Amino acid sequence: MKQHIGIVSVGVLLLAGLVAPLATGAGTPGFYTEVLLGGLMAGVLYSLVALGIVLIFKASGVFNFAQGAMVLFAALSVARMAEAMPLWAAALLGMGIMVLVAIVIERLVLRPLVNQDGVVLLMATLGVSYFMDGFGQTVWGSDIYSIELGIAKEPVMILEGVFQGGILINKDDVAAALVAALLVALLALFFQKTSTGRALRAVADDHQAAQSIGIPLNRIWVIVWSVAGVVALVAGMVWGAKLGVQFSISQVALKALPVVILGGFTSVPGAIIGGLIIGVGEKMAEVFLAPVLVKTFDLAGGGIENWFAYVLALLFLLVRPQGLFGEKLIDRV
Amino acid sequence: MSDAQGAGDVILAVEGVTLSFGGVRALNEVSFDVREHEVRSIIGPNGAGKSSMLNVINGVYHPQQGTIRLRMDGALREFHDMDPHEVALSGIARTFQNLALFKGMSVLDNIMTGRNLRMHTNLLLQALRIGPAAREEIEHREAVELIIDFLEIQAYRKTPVGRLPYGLQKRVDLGRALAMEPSVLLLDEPMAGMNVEEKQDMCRFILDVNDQMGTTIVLIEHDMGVVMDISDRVVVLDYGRKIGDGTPEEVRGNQAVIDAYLGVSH
Amino acid sequence: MFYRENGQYKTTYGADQQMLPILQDRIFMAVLLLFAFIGVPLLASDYLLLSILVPFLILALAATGLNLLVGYCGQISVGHAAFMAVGAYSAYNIVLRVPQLNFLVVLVLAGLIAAAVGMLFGIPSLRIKGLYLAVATLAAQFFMDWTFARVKWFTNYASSGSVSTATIDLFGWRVDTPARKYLFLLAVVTVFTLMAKNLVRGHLGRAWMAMRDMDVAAEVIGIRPVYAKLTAFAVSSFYVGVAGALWGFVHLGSWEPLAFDINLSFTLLFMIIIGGMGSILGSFFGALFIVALPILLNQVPAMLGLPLATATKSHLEVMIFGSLIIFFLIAEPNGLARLWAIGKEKLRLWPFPH
Amino acid sequence: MAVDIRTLDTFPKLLAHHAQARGGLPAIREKALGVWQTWSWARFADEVRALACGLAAHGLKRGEHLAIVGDNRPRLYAAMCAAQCLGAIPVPLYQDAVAEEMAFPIQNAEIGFAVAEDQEQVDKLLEILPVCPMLTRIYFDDPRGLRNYAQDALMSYERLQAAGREFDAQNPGFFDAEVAAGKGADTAAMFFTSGTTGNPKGVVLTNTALIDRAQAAAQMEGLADSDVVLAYLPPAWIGQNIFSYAQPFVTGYCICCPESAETVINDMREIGPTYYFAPPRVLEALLTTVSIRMEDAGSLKRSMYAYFMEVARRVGARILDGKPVGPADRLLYALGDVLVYGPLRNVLGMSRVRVAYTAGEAIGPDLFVFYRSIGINLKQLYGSTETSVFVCIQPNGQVKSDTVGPAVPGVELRFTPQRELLIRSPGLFKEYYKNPGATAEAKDAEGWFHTGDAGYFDPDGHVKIIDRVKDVGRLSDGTLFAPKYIENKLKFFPYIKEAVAFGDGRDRVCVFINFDMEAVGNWAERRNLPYSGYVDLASRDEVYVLVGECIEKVNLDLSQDPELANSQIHRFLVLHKELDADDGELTRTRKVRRGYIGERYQPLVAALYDGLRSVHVEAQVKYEDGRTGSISADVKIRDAKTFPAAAAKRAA
Repeated sequence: MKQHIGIVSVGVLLLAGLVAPLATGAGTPGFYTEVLLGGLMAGVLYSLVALGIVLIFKASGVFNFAQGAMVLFAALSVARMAEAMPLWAAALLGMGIMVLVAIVIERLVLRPLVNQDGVVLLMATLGVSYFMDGFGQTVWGSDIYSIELGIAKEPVMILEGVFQGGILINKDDVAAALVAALLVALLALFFQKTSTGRALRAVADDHQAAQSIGIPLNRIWVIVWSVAGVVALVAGMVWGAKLGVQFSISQVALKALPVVILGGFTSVPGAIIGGLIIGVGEKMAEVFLAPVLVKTFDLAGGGIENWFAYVLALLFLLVRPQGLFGEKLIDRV
Repeated sequence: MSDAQGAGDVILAVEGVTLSFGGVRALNEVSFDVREHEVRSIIGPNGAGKSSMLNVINGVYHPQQGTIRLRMDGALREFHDMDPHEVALSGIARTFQNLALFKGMSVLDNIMTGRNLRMHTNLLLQALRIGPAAREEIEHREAVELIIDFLEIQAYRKTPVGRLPYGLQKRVDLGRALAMEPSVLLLDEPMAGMNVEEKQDMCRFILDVNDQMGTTIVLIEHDMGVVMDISDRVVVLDYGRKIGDGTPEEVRGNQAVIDAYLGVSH
Repeated sequence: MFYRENGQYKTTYGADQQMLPILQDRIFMAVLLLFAFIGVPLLASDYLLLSILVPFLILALAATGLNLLVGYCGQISVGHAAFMAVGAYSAYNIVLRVPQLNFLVVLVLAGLIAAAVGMLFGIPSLRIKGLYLAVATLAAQFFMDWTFARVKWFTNYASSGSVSTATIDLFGWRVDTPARKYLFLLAVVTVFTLMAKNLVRGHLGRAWMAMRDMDVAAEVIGIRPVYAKLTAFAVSSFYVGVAGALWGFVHLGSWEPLAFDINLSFTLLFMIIIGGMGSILGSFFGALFIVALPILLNQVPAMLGLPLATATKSHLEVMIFGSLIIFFLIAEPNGLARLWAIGKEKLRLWPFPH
Repeated sequence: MAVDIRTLDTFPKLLAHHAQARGGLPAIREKALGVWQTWSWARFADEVRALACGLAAHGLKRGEHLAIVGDNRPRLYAAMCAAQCLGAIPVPLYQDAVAEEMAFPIQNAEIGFAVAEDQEQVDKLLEILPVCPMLTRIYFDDPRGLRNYAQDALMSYERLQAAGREFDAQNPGFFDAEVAAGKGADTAAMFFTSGTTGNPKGVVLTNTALIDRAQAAAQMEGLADSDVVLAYLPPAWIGQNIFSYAQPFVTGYCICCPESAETVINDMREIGPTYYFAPPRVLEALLTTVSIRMEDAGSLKRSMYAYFMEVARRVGARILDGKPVGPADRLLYALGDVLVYGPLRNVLGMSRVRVAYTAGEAIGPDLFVFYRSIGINLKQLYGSTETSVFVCIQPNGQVKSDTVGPAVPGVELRFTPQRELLIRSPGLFKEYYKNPGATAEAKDAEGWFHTGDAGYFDPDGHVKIIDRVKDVGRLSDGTLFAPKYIENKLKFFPYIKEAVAFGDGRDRVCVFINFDMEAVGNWAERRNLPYSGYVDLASRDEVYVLVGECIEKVNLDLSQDPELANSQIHRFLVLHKELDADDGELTRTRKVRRGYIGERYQPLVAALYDGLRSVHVEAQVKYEDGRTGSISADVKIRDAKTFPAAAAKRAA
């Protein structure tokens, strides 16, 4: 019962935060909706990264700190290769590269560390992350590169009839959201309908059981890391198209951590919803809460989106450690 | 067998304890008592709830119903929702079925941790290791050395526990519990996985603890020979329920017990 | 090979439990300290002192602090630079507002403030562990980063957001020359290392290690998790806070909030992984490694006639760090300190292999 | 102050002297509860006083015997002295003897009082109580497990001392008067020698005998109160007792008792004795461990070790003897000392050894030279219980591997025409207790002790011992057959633990082999040879090949010696069980009892000479807990390669 009180109160708090700007009249409904949509867009990207992390965690119990580095690496690969070939070819080649990366990681990192403590694996992926950052930039360069998806960048005004002044929206954002939705649908199909997907789910449920029914664990890992690599590629392309391919993409993995805490480490829907909550929450806080704080405490600027996600996750942890959709763990003696 | 002392007063009373995980009842209205200085065994087929019972007694699990009372300062007091370290402070120690030693530490340090609840010097004194802190370390080392001597593990004092063979690790586990100077010692399958000689040694240690230190012993063990040999009284659990309770002879003759044991292959 | 242990028998527990029970180790340590206190200041160049030894000593202290938490108590932290920042800004503000206070007192106060903040962020560790705890410490990192960047009071309303410090004055002895800076740090680090070593071999240290190795068993034998974990957070943050203050005052002189960002946290973590988790000595190895590697990368290729571009060097550096982390986690999870211990054991058993 | 220590004629008087002269210096240390607990001489004297008074209070009288059963423990040594204070006679008994073996000495010496180390010893004494009704008092040192023993005879050491202190308070002058009443000619102690046949004999030694010999040797070696000795052998053996009781009482040095049998090696490393005694089998076991551990080393280290051991073999012993050695070799040896010898001495616990003795049986020359070459001053010693040990000692600088050195000052030696060594010395025993026949046989009217050892003086006047007079035999063709000589040669191989040679009165020599389980086990593991235990390995052809190679080398050696070329080993078998003192196959000092083994394994001996390839045996064994069981096995027999006599070849 106690846990329920906690979760309900956090929920109420979130909802209150969501409606507060409207209620207090801090912004016009149009502007509010614009911010909300912007948050959702950012959230989609978080979700994509978190999705990669959840996939890997489910199948191998590894929290992949390197997911951000993978996104950067994939985006860099595609961006630089696209300079010499059509984008679709670069993307396909990029996928191949990500599969290769998955194989190498499985061989050199996962296999020797099998059955190790979660924290050790976390630190190992931190090492992977550093290596890939350095490697990617050594191979592909460390400037800012762009990916052209061929979608016009200029914002369009929609719903001019509903809100006064309408809502400004980017076409590529919409494309990103669509791509993300498509990816999630594809993944769902993969997990439900293919035998490999079902095998992956079996591994997630019980490593030993999966092994005993004859599924080679090593291959499962390669597959799941490859899938995560492809997810990273998509995330990287979407992100890169929006903001340019640069080193800071790598840091997005840090944002994904609160997302998976919120959604639960093993839940795909959790990753999506968590990402959206963080995306929206962060934007809302930055736009509506930060000015209040700046004014009240005489701060040198806002920037609370830097920590908002973590503090939210931390609060969440204290009331519901397993996340929104995670399973409860019991210690056995 | 601690015959003459078996008839002590009740030191630990378990009354109507029910414990469930989700929908599964691990323990169902279990009641029994333990008298001072006796060797009390809990037996039962796999999954009968024996380890859960120990976990309830030392506070790792909190039962949904029922009470546990322990004699403290001369009177039986109920302890309710106590955390394991509080239970430890009240004088209940235990060993673990699957070795739960501190792998990164030496034999000596493992046993020294058993003294932790008796060590009180503050952080600053410890950091400077002067006066009381240094004295405290030495005092407790003396106590631990007696246990090392008692368990005949002098040759391994400074060996990391992970390097010891299994039988010796079990001894260290016992040593760590003894270092707490408990009034009640819970032993969770202390002889599991041992050969005959190791079992004999362990039996001797358990009886010596019971005899020389006057410690009350609650024992879970699969080896029926050992249980019948060294116990004063035996509780039998099956599917979380108590199906028998009495001296080894009584339990051996109990039809419900025989059925439970015939039902599973032993 | 150099060990002659015959006749070094102990007749008291005090002698048996001393920090360095073997005579040869004590001699080695004495010679090392003597050299560090007298030889190094006489011989070392300013470059060596300022660019290598000063950061090495401070990072070693910080790594020691982090090691107490991660290596000894088993509680992960990926946000320890935040507590360094707390230490640095606390010291800055104390010196700013109470200028007459001796810097040693300032150091201790800064450490205490860091310890308090550390405990606050350590509270979640009572309910969560592993990855979850990593999030709590990340929250500390980003929240503290933000705090020092945005709350103007902490930077004394400096328009640039960066702060600068005055020269430290200890009873009239000004810590201004490279040699003095080094000596001051060496003294502080020696004392703190000694205390850390004492702590980990006392009952508190055993409680930490028990929590790390088997937390349920630790609680069952009477160790209070609240006490063990929070003291670990407090002591660790204290050390790191002191290191942060020294980093700001002695090494940087002036700094902006970015000086204590998450990359520094990762660097600290790398130091203890490479150096050796659960080893004070390892913290020193790790710090030395982290300080020395960029310099080696700078000089070795140049000596071989293969000068590297700055960007390449920094990329190479992170690659090497990354692969070393993985290498050590796989091959020697206890890091360089373990290799040292094995080497020492080999010398003790020489000519036998084991 | 300056008491001439030579005027003190009994051990209690010596103790009083040390308590005065060096009361604060350590007398005895024991590793207990993790650290070396120390008794100073003053404390030692105090313990003894309380104990002696307690024993007196309980009725121990001058001339009566007190049995002492246990390992090296300070309190047991104190008990020894306490008895001597009262003029009673301590009789140390072997702690690893089984109960029945203890009955004879107790009956023989009519022992009424015993001090036992722990429950194990108490149990044995209680077991023989029915046959030893005179034994009325048993005191124990370690109370562990004895809490519920209700026997009237039992009492703890502490209670005995408490009674003593009370008695002392009531009879203030008693103790000092008793000590003063003691004379040099009084019996100081009685040691039972196991003997190879019949009942053990109680060797009666006086204060004068023990003190004189202890002093002579101490003077010769310049022992001082700064010396340190590790007491790790059975104290009932004079070979331990002389070094851990008589000599410290003479010189005031400190003895150290290990924590337990398992920790001896480690404890020795810690203590680092300066004065060391070890029978050859201990040195051999140590060397075996060294060889095995070195075999696990990397190839670089192994070749370094081999190289420097070769250097040591060449010049090490010469350097130790102070003989001239070229500068290049000196430099090499110095380097070797840093890289190999020094560290090796350290891991063996011998860094501080100034003087080390070996005795008890012949030592293989290679084994002997090994220790000397790495800079340990190991010397041979000759003596026995009957002679208070010190008869011959090799003086520094005159050490040879095949002699036991010249006589220690005060000893007269001569050989009979049968080459038996006779001894006359102040250290000779008074008599065999209650055994005038045996006494007369061993000690003639002129006071010469007949040792039973065969040997001769070498050109430098050193005594050279070959074998026991009665064991030296002849093959049927008349060739000299010295079984022990052959056995020792075999035992020098690390793989061979025991060997028993047969051949007296037969046409050729055949042997039983016991291999060294540790060495051969390791060897088998390295070759990935799976095995379940000794019995399994003993039947393996691979092991036979291994042993065969060792025998071949011995044969090659023997073939070089014209006298012994004919006693090369022709056939051998690997025994299916390890020879054991509990089965009577070895003496308590672990010498093989050749005659007994020959009888016990008669079918095997017969098979050796019958030319069979294998023989089936069943044997009774006694387990540690006293139960008996039987082993049955097929024992294989193999021929060994022999060589033509070298001398003969040369002649031809």
